[in-house]
Amino acid sequence: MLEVAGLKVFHGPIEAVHGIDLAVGQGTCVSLLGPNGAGKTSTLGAIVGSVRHEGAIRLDGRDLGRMAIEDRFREGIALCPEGRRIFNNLSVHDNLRMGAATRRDAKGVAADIDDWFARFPILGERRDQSAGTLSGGEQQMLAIARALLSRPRILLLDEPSLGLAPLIIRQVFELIAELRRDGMTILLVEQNASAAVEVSDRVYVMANGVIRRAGAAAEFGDGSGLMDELTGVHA
Amino acid sequence: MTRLNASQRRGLIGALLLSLLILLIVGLYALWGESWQARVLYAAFVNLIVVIGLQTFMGNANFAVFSHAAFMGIAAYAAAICVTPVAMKAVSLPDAPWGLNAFEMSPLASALVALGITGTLGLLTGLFMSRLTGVGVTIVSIAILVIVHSIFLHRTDIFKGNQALFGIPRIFGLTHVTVLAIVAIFAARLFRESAVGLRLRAAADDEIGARAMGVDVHRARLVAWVVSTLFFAAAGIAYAFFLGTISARPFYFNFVFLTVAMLILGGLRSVSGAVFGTLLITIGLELVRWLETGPTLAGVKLPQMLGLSGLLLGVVIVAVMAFRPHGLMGNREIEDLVLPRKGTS
Amino acid sequence: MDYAVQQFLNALSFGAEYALIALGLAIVFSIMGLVNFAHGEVIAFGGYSLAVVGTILTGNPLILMGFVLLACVAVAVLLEKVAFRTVRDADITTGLLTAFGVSIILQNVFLLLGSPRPVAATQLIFLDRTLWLGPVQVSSLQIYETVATILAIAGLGLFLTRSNLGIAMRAAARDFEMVRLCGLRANRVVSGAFAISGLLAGLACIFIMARRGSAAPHMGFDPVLTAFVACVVGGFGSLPGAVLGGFLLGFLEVGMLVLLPQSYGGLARAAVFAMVALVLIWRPDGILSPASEKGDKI
Amino acid sequence: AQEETVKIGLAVPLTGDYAIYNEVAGAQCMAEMINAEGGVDGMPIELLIQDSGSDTQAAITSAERFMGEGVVSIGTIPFSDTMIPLAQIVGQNGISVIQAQSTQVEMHAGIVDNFISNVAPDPYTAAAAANHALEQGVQNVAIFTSDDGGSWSAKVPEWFAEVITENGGTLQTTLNYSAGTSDFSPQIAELRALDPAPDAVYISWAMPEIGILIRQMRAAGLDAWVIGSDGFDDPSLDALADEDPALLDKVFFGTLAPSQPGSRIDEFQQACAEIGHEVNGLFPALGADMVRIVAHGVEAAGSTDPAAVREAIRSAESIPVMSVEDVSFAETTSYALREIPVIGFENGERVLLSLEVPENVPAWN
Amino acid sequence: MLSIRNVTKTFGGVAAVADMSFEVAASEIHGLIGPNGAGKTTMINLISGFLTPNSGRILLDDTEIHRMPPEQRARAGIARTFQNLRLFRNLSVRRNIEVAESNVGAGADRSLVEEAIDRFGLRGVMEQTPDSLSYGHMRRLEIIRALALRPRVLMLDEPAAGMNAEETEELFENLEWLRARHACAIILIDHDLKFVLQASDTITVMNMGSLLASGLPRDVTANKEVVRAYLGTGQN
Ligand SMILES: Nc1ncnc2c1ncn2[C@@H]1O[C@H](COP(=O)(O)OP(=O)(O)OP(=O)(O)O)[C@@H](O)[C@H]1O
Ligand SMILES: Nc1ncnc2c1ncn2[C@@H]1O[C@H](COP(=O)(O)OP(=O)(O)OP(=O)(O)O)[C@@H](O)[C@H]1O
Ligand SMILES: [Mg+2]
Ligand SMILES: [Mg+2]
Repeated sequence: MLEVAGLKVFHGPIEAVHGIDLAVGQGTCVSLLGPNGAGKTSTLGAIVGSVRHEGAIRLDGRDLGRMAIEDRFREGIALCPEGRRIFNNLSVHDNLRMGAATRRDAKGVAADIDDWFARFPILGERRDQSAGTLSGGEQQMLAIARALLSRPRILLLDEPSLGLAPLIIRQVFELIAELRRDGMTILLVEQNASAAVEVSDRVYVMANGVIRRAGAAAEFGDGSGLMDELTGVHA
Repeated sequence: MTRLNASQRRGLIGALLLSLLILLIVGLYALWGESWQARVLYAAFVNLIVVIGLQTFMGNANFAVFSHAAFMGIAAYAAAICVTPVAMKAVSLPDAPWGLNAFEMSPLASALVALGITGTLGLLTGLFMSRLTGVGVTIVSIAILVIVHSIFLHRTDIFKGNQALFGIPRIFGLTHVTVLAIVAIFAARLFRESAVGLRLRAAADDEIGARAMGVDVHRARLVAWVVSTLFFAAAGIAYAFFLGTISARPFYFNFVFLTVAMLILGGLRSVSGAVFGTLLITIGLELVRWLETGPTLAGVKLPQMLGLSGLLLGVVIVAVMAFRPHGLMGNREIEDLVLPRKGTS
Repeated sequence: MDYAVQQFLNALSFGAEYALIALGLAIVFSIMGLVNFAHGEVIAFGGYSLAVVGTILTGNPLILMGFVLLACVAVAVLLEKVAFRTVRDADITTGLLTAFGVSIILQNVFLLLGSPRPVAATQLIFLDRTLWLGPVQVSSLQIYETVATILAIAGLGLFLTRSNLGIAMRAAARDFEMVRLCGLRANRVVSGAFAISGLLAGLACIFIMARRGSAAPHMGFDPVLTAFVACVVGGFGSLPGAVLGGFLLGFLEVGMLVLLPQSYGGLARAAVFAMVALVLIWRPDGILSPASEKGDKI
Repeated sequence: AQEETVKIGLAVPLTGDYAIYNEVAGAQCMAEMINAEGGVDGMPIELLIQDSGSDTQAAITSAERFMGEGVVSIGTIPFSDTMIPLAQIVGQNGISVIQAQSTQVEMHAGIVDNFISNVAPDPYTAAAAANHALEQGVQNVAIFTSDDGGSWSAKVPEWFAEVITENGGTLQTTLNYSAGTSDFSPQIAELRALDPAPDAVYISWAMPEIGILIRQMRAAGLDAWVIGSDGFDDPSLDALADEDPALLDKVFFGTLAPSQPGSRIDEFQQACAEIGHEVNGLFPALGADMVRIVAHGVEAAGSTDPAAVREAIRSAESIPVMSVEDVSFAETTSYALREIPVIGFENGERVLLSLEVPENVPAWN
Repeated sequence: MLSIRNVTKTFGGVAAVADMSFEVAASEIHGLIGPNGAGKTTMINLISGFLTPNSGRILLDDTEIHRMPPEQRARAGIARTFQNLRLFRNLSVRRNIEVAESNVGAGADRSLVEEAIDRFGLRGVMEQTPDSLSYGHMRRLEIIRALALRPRVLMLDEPAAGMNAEETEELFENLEWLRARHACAIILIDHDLKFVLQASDTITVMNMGSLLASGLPRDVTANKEVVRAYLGTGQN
C-alpha cells in the first residue's frame, strides 16, 4: 500500500537518509528499528511531507512526492509524532477534536472520543484540562488517540512507548495488535525492539541512514540481540 | 580574579577591531571629509552609543524595549541644566523651581550628575522591569517613554517642553564622542562576555533552564538594565554638549524607531552587529537623503522624490527580519569572521 | 448626576473602542504570537479607502461601510502574506519588530501617496447623532460602538471555542506544522485569524471615521498603542483580558481627564500609563493572565 | 565675490510630525515668478531643498551643507528647538535664518541675532481674536490647552483669556487635550456642566481635531463660538462646509495674513496654479514672502553677502511682499509687525472680520 | 541528607503529590518510579523549586529549602535535568556548561567537568550549538551541565527515554563512574525498569501522588501493589 523507493531525506544541507526502499502492505504492521540518529524519524517526516526529500513515495501506486502535508493527511496518512507535539494550550478534548478536524460526521467523532476516554480513563478525567499540564505519559496517550481519531488508512507511530510506564506500554502494544487485527496499516518506529517485533509482520533495521536488514518478523526472533549487533558494527 | 577567560580575550580582540574601524572612519573624514560630514559622524556616534546600550539589554536579554530615548533625554536635560551658566539660565529657564537656575557646574561634574540621576532612575525602573516577562517588558518600556515624555512636555518651567532649552555650552566635538564610542564598544563587549552577560543570554534562551542552573535571572536583568541606561545617559550628555539646544521632541518615538532599526539590521545578539547596523543605516540614510533631492547621476537627472528616508527604515526592518531574522551578524562577533574558533566542525 | 452618568457613558464608549482594537491585536497574538503594531495602519488604510471610494465611486454609507470592512480585511490578510508569513516561527521580538517595520512603511506610503495633512472623508459622520435618554445626552455612535463591541466579543468567543476552525486557530499558535499534520490548511487558518483582526479593525475604523471625518497617516498609532497597553494589562493573548483591559483603559483615561486638576492636565496620559505599570508590577502577566491557557508545564 | 545665483536653503520638514508647516510650495512658485522676470539684479533665485524629516539634527546637517554652497539665508522647521541651534551654527558664517511663518516668541528674546520672521508672534493673533470676540459680546470663555504643541498650544489660549478677562470677561475653565484626540466627549461633558453656558471656547490647534471638536460641540447642543489661531487656517477647515455650512457659522480665528477669497494670498495661489504650482494653504503660501524679502535684501545690499543682505533687510523702511502690501523689520529687527486678520465664515465661505495691529497684546517678553 | 516531609501539591482539584515523605541519603542513587501521572516530575519540580508545596517541608541537611527560589536551591547544590530538554540554544556547548560553572566557587574541583566531557563524548563538539547535536548528545550535555553545579543532589528525569539498550547501558556505566568520582545523591526517574533497578540503591514508588512502596529494588518489585499499579501482571 505504501511504497518508498530511493528515498533521501535532508535537514538543511545534511543528508540524513541515503536512498532507502521500504514497503508496507495493506493491513500489515511494519517496524522500523535502529539506534539513535539512524534516520527513522526523518523517514517518517518524509512520508508525511514535513521534511525535504527526494525519491518516490507511493500510496496505492500514486506518487505523493509534491503533495503538501495537509493533502497527504487527507489521503489517509496520520502521524503520531516523536516528542508527542500535543497542543499544550488546548484542552484534552480539543486536542482530540483537532485530530478529527477533517471529519464531517460530528456524531461519529463524539462517539470515537468517548471510546478513547473509555480506553484511557485518565484522559477522560483530564478532559477539560490544558493538555500541556498532563504528565509525560498522559501526553503520549493523547497523541496516539489524536492520530487515530481521523480514522486514517495508514498510521505512522514514532516511538509510541516513549516515557510510558510498563503497564501502559503493554496496553499500547495491545492496541497496536488490535488495530492490526482490525485491518489498519501501521508503520511503527520503536526503541523497544522485542515488543515491536512481536506485533509486526515485517521488520526493517536502519542505521546511519541506510537499511541494514529487512525481513519477516519471524526472522528476528524476539528482537533482543538486534541492537547490539548493529551498534557493534558501528561503534 | 582578574584573569580573563578565552571568550573574554576574544572579546577584547573584537572590541579592538571595531575601534580600529571607528578610527578608520574618523581618519577618512579628517583627510577628505567636508565640514557637514562631521555632524553626520557625530550624530552617528551618539546613535552608536545608544545602540550599543540597547544591545546590552535587548541583545543579551532578548526583550524589545523602547524606553532608551527617555533615559537619554533625562541625562541630556540633567547635564544641560547643570552646565548652563546662571546668566544664560536667567533667560532660558526663568521660572525654574528649586533654584535650578541659580547654580552652575563644570562639564565633568554635570556629566557625573547626569549619569548619577539616570543611573538611579535606571535602578528604580529596573527593579520592576526585571520582574516582568515577555511583552510586558516592551509595554512598560513604552509606558516609561510616554510618561517621561509627558513630564518633559508638561513641566515647561524645567524642561521647556517642545520649545528649546538653549544656551548649553557647546563643549564636545568629534574627538570626544569618538573616544566615548570606543569606550562604549569595549564596555559592551566585556559585559557581553562577563558572567552576568553569559547568564543573561542563557536566561534569554531558556529562563527555567537558567534558573535550574543557579542563575538569578532578575538580578542579571537588573544589572544589564542599569548598565544600558548608563550608555543612554552618556549618549544624552554627548547630544546636549554638542548641540547646545535640546527639547523633548528628539527623545521620542522617531528616535526610538531609528535606533532600533539600526540594532536589528546588525543583529541584536552581537556588539559588532550593533556597530555595523548603526554605520550602515547612517550611510544608507545619507544616501537616500541625497538621492531624494533629485541629483544628477552620470548625466541623468533623477526625479525629486522627497520623503523616501522614512520608508527606508521600515523596509530595512522588514527585509532583515524576513531574510536574516538574526540580523547581519546573528550570533557572531567581528573576530569570528577574522579568527575562526577552534573545534567548530 | 447628569454629569456623572454622561462621563460614565463616555468612559464606556472609549473603552469599547479600545476593546475592539485590543481584540484585533489579541487574536493575532494568541494565534501567531505576533504583536501586530501595524494594526493601526490597517485602520488608517480603511480610513483612506473610505476617502477614495467615497469621493470617486459612491456616497452610499452602507456600501461604504461594507467597503471599509472589506478593505481592512483585505489589507490585513495581504500583510500576513507578504510580511508576517516569513516570521511565523520566529520569536516574539522578531515578530514585534517586523510589525513595527510594516507600520513605518505603511505610514510613509500614506504620506507619500496621500499627504501629511488629513484627507477629508465625512461620509460616515451621520452615525454620530445626539440622543437624549431622559436628561442624559448620548451619542448614537457611543451606543453603536458599545453594542458592536459586545457582539464582536461574544461572537469571537463562540467561534474560537466551538468551531473546528477556531480551535485550529488556537492550536496553530503552538505548533503550526502539527496543525497541518492534522490535515488543516494552516495558511488558511492563519489568514482567517488575520481576516478576523482586519474585520475588527474595520469596525473600529468605521467608528473612528464617524468621529474624525478624515484620514491621516498616523491616525491609527495612538489608539493602537493604547489598545496594546490594554491587551497587556488584561493579559496578553487572552481575549477576555483584551476586553477587560480595553474598558479599564477607557475608564482610566476619562477618569484622569475628569479628576486630575487642570494644572496637571498634561500629565493625564502619563498618569494612565503609570497606573498600567503599577498593575503590571502587581500582576506581571496581566490581570487575566493567560498562563493556564498557555499550559506550559516544566 | 559676486555669485551668479541667489541661493536660499530650505532644510524643512516634508515628512514627519511637522510636515504641514513647510513653506516650500510658495517659495518655489515665487522664485519661478521672479526668475521669469529676470531674477534679482539679473541673478536667478535657486532654492536648495532638503527634507529634514522634522528632525533637528538632520535639519542642521542640511544647513551646514547649504553653507558650503554659499546660501544667503536658510529656512527650517519653525520650532525654536531647531531654529535656535541652527541659527547659532549658520550665524558663524554670517548667514541668517529667515522664516516664512515662525510665530514663536522665544526667537525674539535676543538669543540669536541672525533671525528674521516674516510674521508677528503668537500673542498678536491671540489678542486680535480676543478683541473680535469681545466685540461679539463674548463674556464667558473656556479654553483648551495642550502641552503637545509647545507654547503655541499651551500659552496662546492663556493669552487669549488674558485679553478677555482684562476687558471684564470671565475665564470659566481650562480644559486639557492631547494631540491625536479623536473624541472630545469628556471635555464636552465638562463644557455642558458650566453655568452659565460659555459664550466662546478658544483652542490653538489644527485639523482634524478642530473639526471633531466643532462637530461634537454642535451635536451636543453647545452653540458657543469656537475661536482659534493660525492652525485653523487650512483648507481642510473650509471642507467642513461640504458637510454642513452651518458648522462654520460660529467659528473664527486670528491668523498671520489675510487668506479669504479675493485676498492677495488667494490671488497668488491662483496665479501659481496657472504656472503649475499647487500652493495649498497659509503656511506654504508664506514661503513666497520669504523669497521676496531675501530678494529685496540682495537688491538693496547689491550683493549676496549674507550679513550685508541681513543689514539691508533690517534697515529697509518697507519691503513689498506677496501676502500684504509690505512689511518692515526696522523697528522690531526680528519680526514683521503686521496687521492681524481675523477670519470667519458666512455660508461656509471665508470672510475677513477684522484687520488690525492689536494695541492690547499681552506681555510676552 | 534530603528529606521530603508530608509534601502535598494540588492543581485545581488534582492532588499531583499527596502527603509524600521520603529521605535521600548522601551518595545514594534513589530511584523514583510510578505510573504515568503519578507525580514524579511534580516531585522533582517541588524539590528544585519550580513549584512550591501547598503544605509540607523539604529539608537539605536540616535547612528548610521549600520557600527558596529555584536559583538559590541550585546554588545550594540541587541540580536537575528536564524531561523535555532545556538547553541554551544560542550558546555553544562550552558556554552552556559555563553558565552553571559560573555559580560555583573558585575552590571547586575543575577536573570533574573536564573528565565528564571526555567520558560522555562531548569533547569534539564543544564549540557547536546544541541544535547541531544529536538527541543523545543533547541529553548528555544536560547531565554535564547539571554536574557543573557540583551538586549535592542530582535529579535525572527520564534520562534513558528514547535510548536503546546499548545506550542505556552506557548511561548506567556513566552513572557508576559519576558516583565514584563525585559524592552526591542522585534521584533517578525512568520507566526503563531494568535500568532503574540496576542503578538504584533504594527505590520509592509513587502512585496517584502518594507513596506506594519504598525499599530495596528487589523488595519493591516483589510488592503486589506495585505490580498491580505499575508493572502489570506478568512482567516483560
Ligand atoms: N532538524 C534537524 N537538523 C539537522 N539535523 C537533523 C535534524 N533532525 C535530525 N537530524 C539529523 O539527522 C539524522 C537522523 O535523525 P533522526 O531524528 O531521523 O533519527 P532517529 O532514527 O529518529 O533517531 P532517534 O532514535 O534518536 O529518534 C541524525 O544524525 C540527526 O542528527
Ligand atoms: N501545572 C499543572 N496543572 C494541572 N495539573 C498538573 C500540572 N502539572 C501536573 N499536573 C497533573 O499532575 C499529575 C502528575 O504529573 P507528573 O508530571 O508529576 O507525573 P509523572 O509522574 O512525572 O508522570 P510521567 O511518568 O508520565 O511523566 C498528572 O496527572 C498531571 O496531569
Ligand atoms: Mg526519532
Ligand atoms: Mg514525568
